[in-house]
Amino acid sequence: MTDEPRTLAPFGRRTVAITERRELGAYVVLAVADTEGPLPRAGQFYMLAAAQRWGGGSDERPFLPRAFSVLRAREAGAGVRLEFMLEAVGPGTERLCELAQGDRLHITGPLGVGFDRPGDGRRALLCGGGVGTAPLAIWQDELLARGAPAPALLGFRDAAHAPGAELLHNARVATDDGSHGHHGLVTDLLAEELDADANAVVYACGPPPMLEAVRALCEARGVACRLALESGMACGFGACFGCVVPLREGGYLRLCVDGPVLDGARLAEVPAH
Amino acid sequence: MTDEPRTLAPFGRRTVAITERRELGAYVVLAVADTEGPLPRAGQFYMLAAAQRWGGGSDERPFLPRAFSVLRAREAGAGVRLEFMLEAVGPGTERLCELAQGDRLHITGPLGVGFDRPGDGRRALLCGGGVGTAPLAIWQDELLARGAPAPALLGFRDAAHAPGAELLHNARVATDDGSHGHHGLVTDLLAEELDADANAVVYACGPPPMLEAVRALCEARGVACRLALESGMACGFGACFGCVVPLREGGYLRLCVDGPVLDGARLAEVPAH
Amino acid sequence: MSVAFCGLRLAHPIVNGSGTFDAIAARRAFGDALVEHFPFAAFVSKTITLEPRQGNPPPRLYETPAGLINSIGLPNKGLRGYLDSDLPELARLPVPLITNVMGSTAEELCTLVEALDDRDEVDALELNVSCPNVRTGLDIGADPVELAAVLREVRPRTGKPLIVKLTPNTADVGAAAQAAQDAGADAVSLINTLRAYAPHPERAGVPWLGNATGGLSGPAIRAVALAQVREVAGRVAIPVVGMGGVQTGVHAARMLEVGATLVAVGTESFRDPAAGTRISRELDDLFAKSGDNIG
Amino acid sequence: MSVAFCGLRLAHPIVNGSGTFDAIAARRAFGDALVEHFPFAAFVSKTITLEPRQGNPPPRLYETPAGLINSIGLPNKGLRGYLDSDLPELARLPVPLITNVMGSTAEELCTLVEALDDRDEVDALELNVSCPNVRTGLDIGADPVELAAVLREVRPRTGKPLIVKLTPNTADVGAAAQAAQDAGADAVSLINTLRAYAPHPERAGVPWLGNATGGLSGPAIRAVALAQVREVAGRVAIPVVGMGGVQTGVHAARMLEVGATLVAVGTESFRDPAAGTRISRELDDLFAKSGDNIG
Ligand SMILES: Cc1cc2nc3c(=O)[nH]c(=O)nc-3n(C[C@H](O)[C@H](O)[C@H](O)COP(=O)(O)OP(=O)(O)OC[C@H]3O[C@@H](n4cnc5c(N)ncnc54)[C@H](O)[C@@H]3O)c2cc1C
Ligand SMILES: Cc1cc2nc3c(=O)[nH]c(=O)nc-3n(C[C@H](O)[C@H](O)[C@H](O)COP(=O)(O)OP(=O)(O)OC[C@H]3O[C@@H](n4cnc5c(N)ncnc54)[C@H](O)[C@@H]3O)c2cc1C
Ligand SMILES: Cc1cc2nc3c(=O)[nH]c(=O)nc-3n(C[C@H](O)[C@H](O)[C@H](O)COP(=O)(O)O)c2cc1C
Ligand SMILES: Cc1cc2nc3c(=O)[nH]c(=O)nc-3n(C[C@H](O)[C@H](O)[C@H](O)COP(=O)(O)O)c2cc1C
Ligand code: FES
Ligand code: FES
Repeated sequence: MTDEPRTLAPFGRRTVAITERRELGAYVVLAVADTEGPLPRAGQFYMLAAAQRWGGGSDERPFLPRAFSVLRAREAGAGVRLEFMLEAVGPGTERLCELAQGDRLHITGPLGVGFDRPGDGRRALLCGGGVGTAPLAIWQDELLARGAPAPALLGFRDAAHAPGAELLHNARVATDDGSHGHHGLVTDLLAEELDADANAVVYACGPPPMLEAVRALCEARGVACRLALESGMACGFGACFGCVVPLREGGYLRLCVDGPVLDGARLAEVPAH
Repeated sequence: MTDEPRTLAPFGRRTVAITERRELGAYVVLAVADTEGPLPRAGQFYMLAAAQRWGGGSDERPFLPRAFSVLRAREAGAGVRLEFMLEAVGPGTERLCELAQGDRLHITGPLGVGFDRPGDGRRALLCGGGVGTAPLAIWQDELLARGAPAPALLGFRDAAHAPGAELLHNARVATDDGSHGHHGLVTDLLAEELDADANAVVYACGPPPMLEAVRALCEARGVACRLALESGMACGFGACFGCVVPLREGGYLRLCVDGPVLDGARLAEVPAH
Repeated sequence: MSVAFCGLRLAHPIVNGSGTFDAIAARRAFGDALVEHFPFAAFVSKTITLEPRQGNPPPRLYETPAGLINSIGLPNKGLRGYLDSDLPELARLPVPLITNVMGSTAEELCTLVEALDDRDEVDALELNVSCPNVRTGLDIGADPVELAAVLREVRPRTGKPLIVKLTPNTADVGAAAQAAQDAGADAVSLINTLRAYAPHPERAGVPWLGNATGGLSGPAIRAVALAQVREVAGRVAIPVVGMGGVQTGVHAARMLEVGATLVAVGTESFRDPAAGTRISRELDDLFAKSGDNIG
Repeated sequence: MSVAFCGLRLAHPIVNGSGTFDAIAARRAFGDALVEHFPFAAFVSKTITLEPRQGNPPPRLYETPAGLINSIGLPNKGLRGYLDSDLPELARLPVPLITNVMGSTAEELCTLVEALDDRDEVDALELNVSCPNVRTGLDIGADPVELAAVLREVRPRTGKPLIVKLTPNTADVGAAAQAAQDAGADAVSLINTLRAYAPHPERAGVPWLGNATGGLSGPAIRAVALAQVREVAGRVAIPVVGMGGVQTGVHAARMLEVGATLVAVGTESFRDPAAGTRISRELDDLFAKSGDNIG
């Protein structure tokens, strides 16, 4: 595939400085100045590690770098400004979330293959939640810049997380606890949207149960979907064979080189981890 | 020995806050508020570790706590204010030196046995250098408070380290590079002092070659000396049998429970590490 | 959460690893508080040999990523010194006493075991079989056949519970455990330290440790310990004392889950002298919180 | 700092550990820069088996203190797939090619070795003998006698250099190395991963890995690797490829100092894809700085 949405990464890891850190409810957004890397495609990711004290957290971790979807990217100064959206869920994200402006990160990327355009006159429908909001933000930027509509549906746990919705334009929000927007699942909103107009490609990213619900809904309605999945990764560039996801046709695929964005039709189910 | 200079430690490690951090040339002085511990004796030490991110430094270390002589101690507020003098020489001391006021430390101590008083009408003569200055400071405080004279001779590498001498009152200083005080070894000064009045007990702490020179000088002149030694320690309370020092009479002694202050006469030589 | 172990009743499942806690020295540092708040449910002595040993020349310690290499070399006062001066002091501890012994021949071990069998203060014996065979240079415990032969001689010499501390430096720790059980061991304990080398941090080609090689312990080896404990617990019916890198109640729970009856804490006590108390409390909290569904 | 190894001349002593770098996938991620700045002085393929394998069910990875447990399960296209589709691509790399193979019987290994012997693209072969013997369940490589028997069958099938990758899960790695040398191996490599267990981080008593157990790599095992490499290098005359937790030029220098001729980098490439280049440069700097007295 020569025209798959994959921008090649410079070989090796490089060290960049954090230029901005801001909090958005429970989330942290880090911006870095990447002077050596290219503009990434929406849906691609980077492997990140703090340049200092990557280790010594709970259970003497982290040790390996962690994968993060690019939230936003633009040319800035001599290079590219990259943004990432983080939630502290363990020793790696905790360390990254405590970093401040001026601290340095090791980054490798952009990696993997991102979102492809809807085509065939279909509209894009963005659906996600939690930190899965990140790849949808850069994708919405690109769609809007092309003049394409890019309605977004986002689900969050509660009021502490709902501010994540500010990262997209005009997102319809659902919260599990009803504190913001629709009280319930984001797939309720997706079903409504597809009821109204099913000639769409759904672009989704979020926790596995949400992605599985999206996949099942799209399958049931014969709607195309592209899912940006997660899995545990050690390397991010196909070296370790650790990040595999089982395919409907049998066998496995390495999410870091053949994903993280997959055609939902290739999966029998979105794996739980 | 019931009247050895050993104050017992509360059992277990406790967590204290750093109340002050200041730099003194190449050294860092940390003060902590120890609300649960007693006043230590001069020459005793504590095992210290940062409560956060103790690990993840160079070579994925530190892991074990590190031993530090108490530099100064006094009752303050509800507990005791302890001061330590640090030089960054590896991953453990680097981490401790980067801590700021408000950061927390795990501490265990006071540990080991400290300096005993000169007795027999002899005067105390303090001699040391580098971070070996620390136990001499608290010892000088105690001697001076008792109205005893406590002249001090200190050796440092260079101008960056010489400010360590400010921790003692009226110290005569020698530097290896001649940038401050006597150009040469602190044992040159010690020989002068003993020439003038040999009815003394020498209290010494410093790098092994300096301590060995002090020991040999005192042995040659039949002057009593008390050496505060260092050795690699894992536990600090006699559990690991790792910190042993060979004795003149044969066999080993655990520096953490039987030292760190030893009668120089017990050693054939101060070990290199 | 009291536990039955080889006929003993322990207040909780946390004990110390042999050679990682000297109750007598700790009392010198911490005073009676050590006895009043003794961190372990039983006290395991360091390894006692027939003759006194001074141990290896220093340096004896080397810090590794999340671990520690030691080459202490089993310093101890020898059997006589232990019986005469240590045992009376250790008997004052508020917990059962397990004495760990090592010998390079079956005869030596028999002498040690018989002498300890005579003493009421001793509640159980642990055999450290990581002693190199003088002929092969390999640990006695590495060869199941040799291990069983030694145990068949030693076993009849005592009626006290006999724990065999297996060596982890072997192809098939399960077979060694099986051999120990077949030869009459009441329990097995593992893992001892992994054979390791510490290069001098500043000088090329020179070993750091006085004895050149040593044994690796701490969190670095926890995953290896869990695999071996799991393997052994799946193989034998006798109780297993699991150890290796345990730092928290969660780690202890993992050891119990893979089949250990007791959990020993070694290196973590160096970081936190009261680690045994903390870990047993954390374990209690886990059980309280989730019943059988440990955190 | 070029190095002679089994008749090959390598630009520097740093190669990759088998299964820890997929040059074909890396080229998809990094493009031609990967080939232009190839980080290793030789490329070692992942383990190839006679038949294709999908590998183990996920999760396949578990992070430990300063280490990684993997249970990848040797996914590969099988011999045919490797010869037909991978080998032509790998031949475009600017460095010699070492193909790593594994078989559960001597016959399987012979078939693999003969097929690779036919191919000019392959400069050397590495035998992964950490494959469990179907009868005993133990690694073939754990028993020196069994290892020698297999090698005596395989050795005559190729004139290319034959490296035996020893298993570290054994009582006496020196004896295994000796057996390999006696049976005609041109070199030995070690250490492979240590057998390890990864508990589920949230659910009690449940294994995390799809395959329950896996192998531990990374800095956590470096001290064990140094001990085994030192032991082996002291025992055999053939060259040794040392690996296990190497992250820096200093670590590589330590491996060379204890007797390795080449140093392989595995897990560190996951943290830094160009680690091989960095480490070989750091090694150069060390040599430049201190002659033989490596930093
Ligand atoms: C392509 C991709 C894109 C991603 N994008 C984002 C993003 O934009 N923002 C964001 O916040 N996150 C993102 N993630 C997820 C992020 O990578 C993880 O949250 C992060 O790796 C967690 O690391 P941690 O150390 O904080 O937590 P961990 O302790 O690693 O825990 C995270 C999960 O890993 C598992 N786990 C627990 N312990 C272990 C262990 N010892 N070894 C292995 N697994 C363990 C458990 O399932 C746990 O819930 C992305 C992941 C991928 C693959
Ligand atoms: C009783 C006592 C009192 C002390 N008081 C003070 C004090 O007041 N102020 C002060 O600054 N320091 C003091 N020290 C010394 C201090 O404990 C050490 O400087 C500290 O432990 C160094 O730790 P690190 O991680 O910074 O360096 P390390 O990396 O531990 O290096 C320090 C030294 O340890 C050795 N070493 C290197 N690598 C390793 C390794 N992997 N494992 C084991 N050893 C290694 C080398 O000899 C090296 O020079 C005292 C020590 C003792 C025993
Ligand atoms: C400093 C030190 C000394 C040890 N001494 C002994 C010993 O005398 N006898 C013994 O059987 N095991 C000894 N061990 C092994 C421990 O009992 C334990 O098996 C090992 O350290 C693994 O546990 P840990 O990771 O919790 O330390 C020693 C370990 C250390 C670190
Ligand atoms: C993810 C992963 C996959 C591996 N696959 C193989 C393999 O296919 N064949 C093999 O011989 N060794 C394999 N190994 C072992 C490595 O080659 C190496 O021996 C080991 O990881 C120790 O080196 P390190 O600590 O630098 O990683 C693998 C290791 C890892 C981490
Ligand atoms: S993360 Fe290593 S192969 Fe995908
Ligand atoms: S430091 Fe452990 S016995 Fe002294």
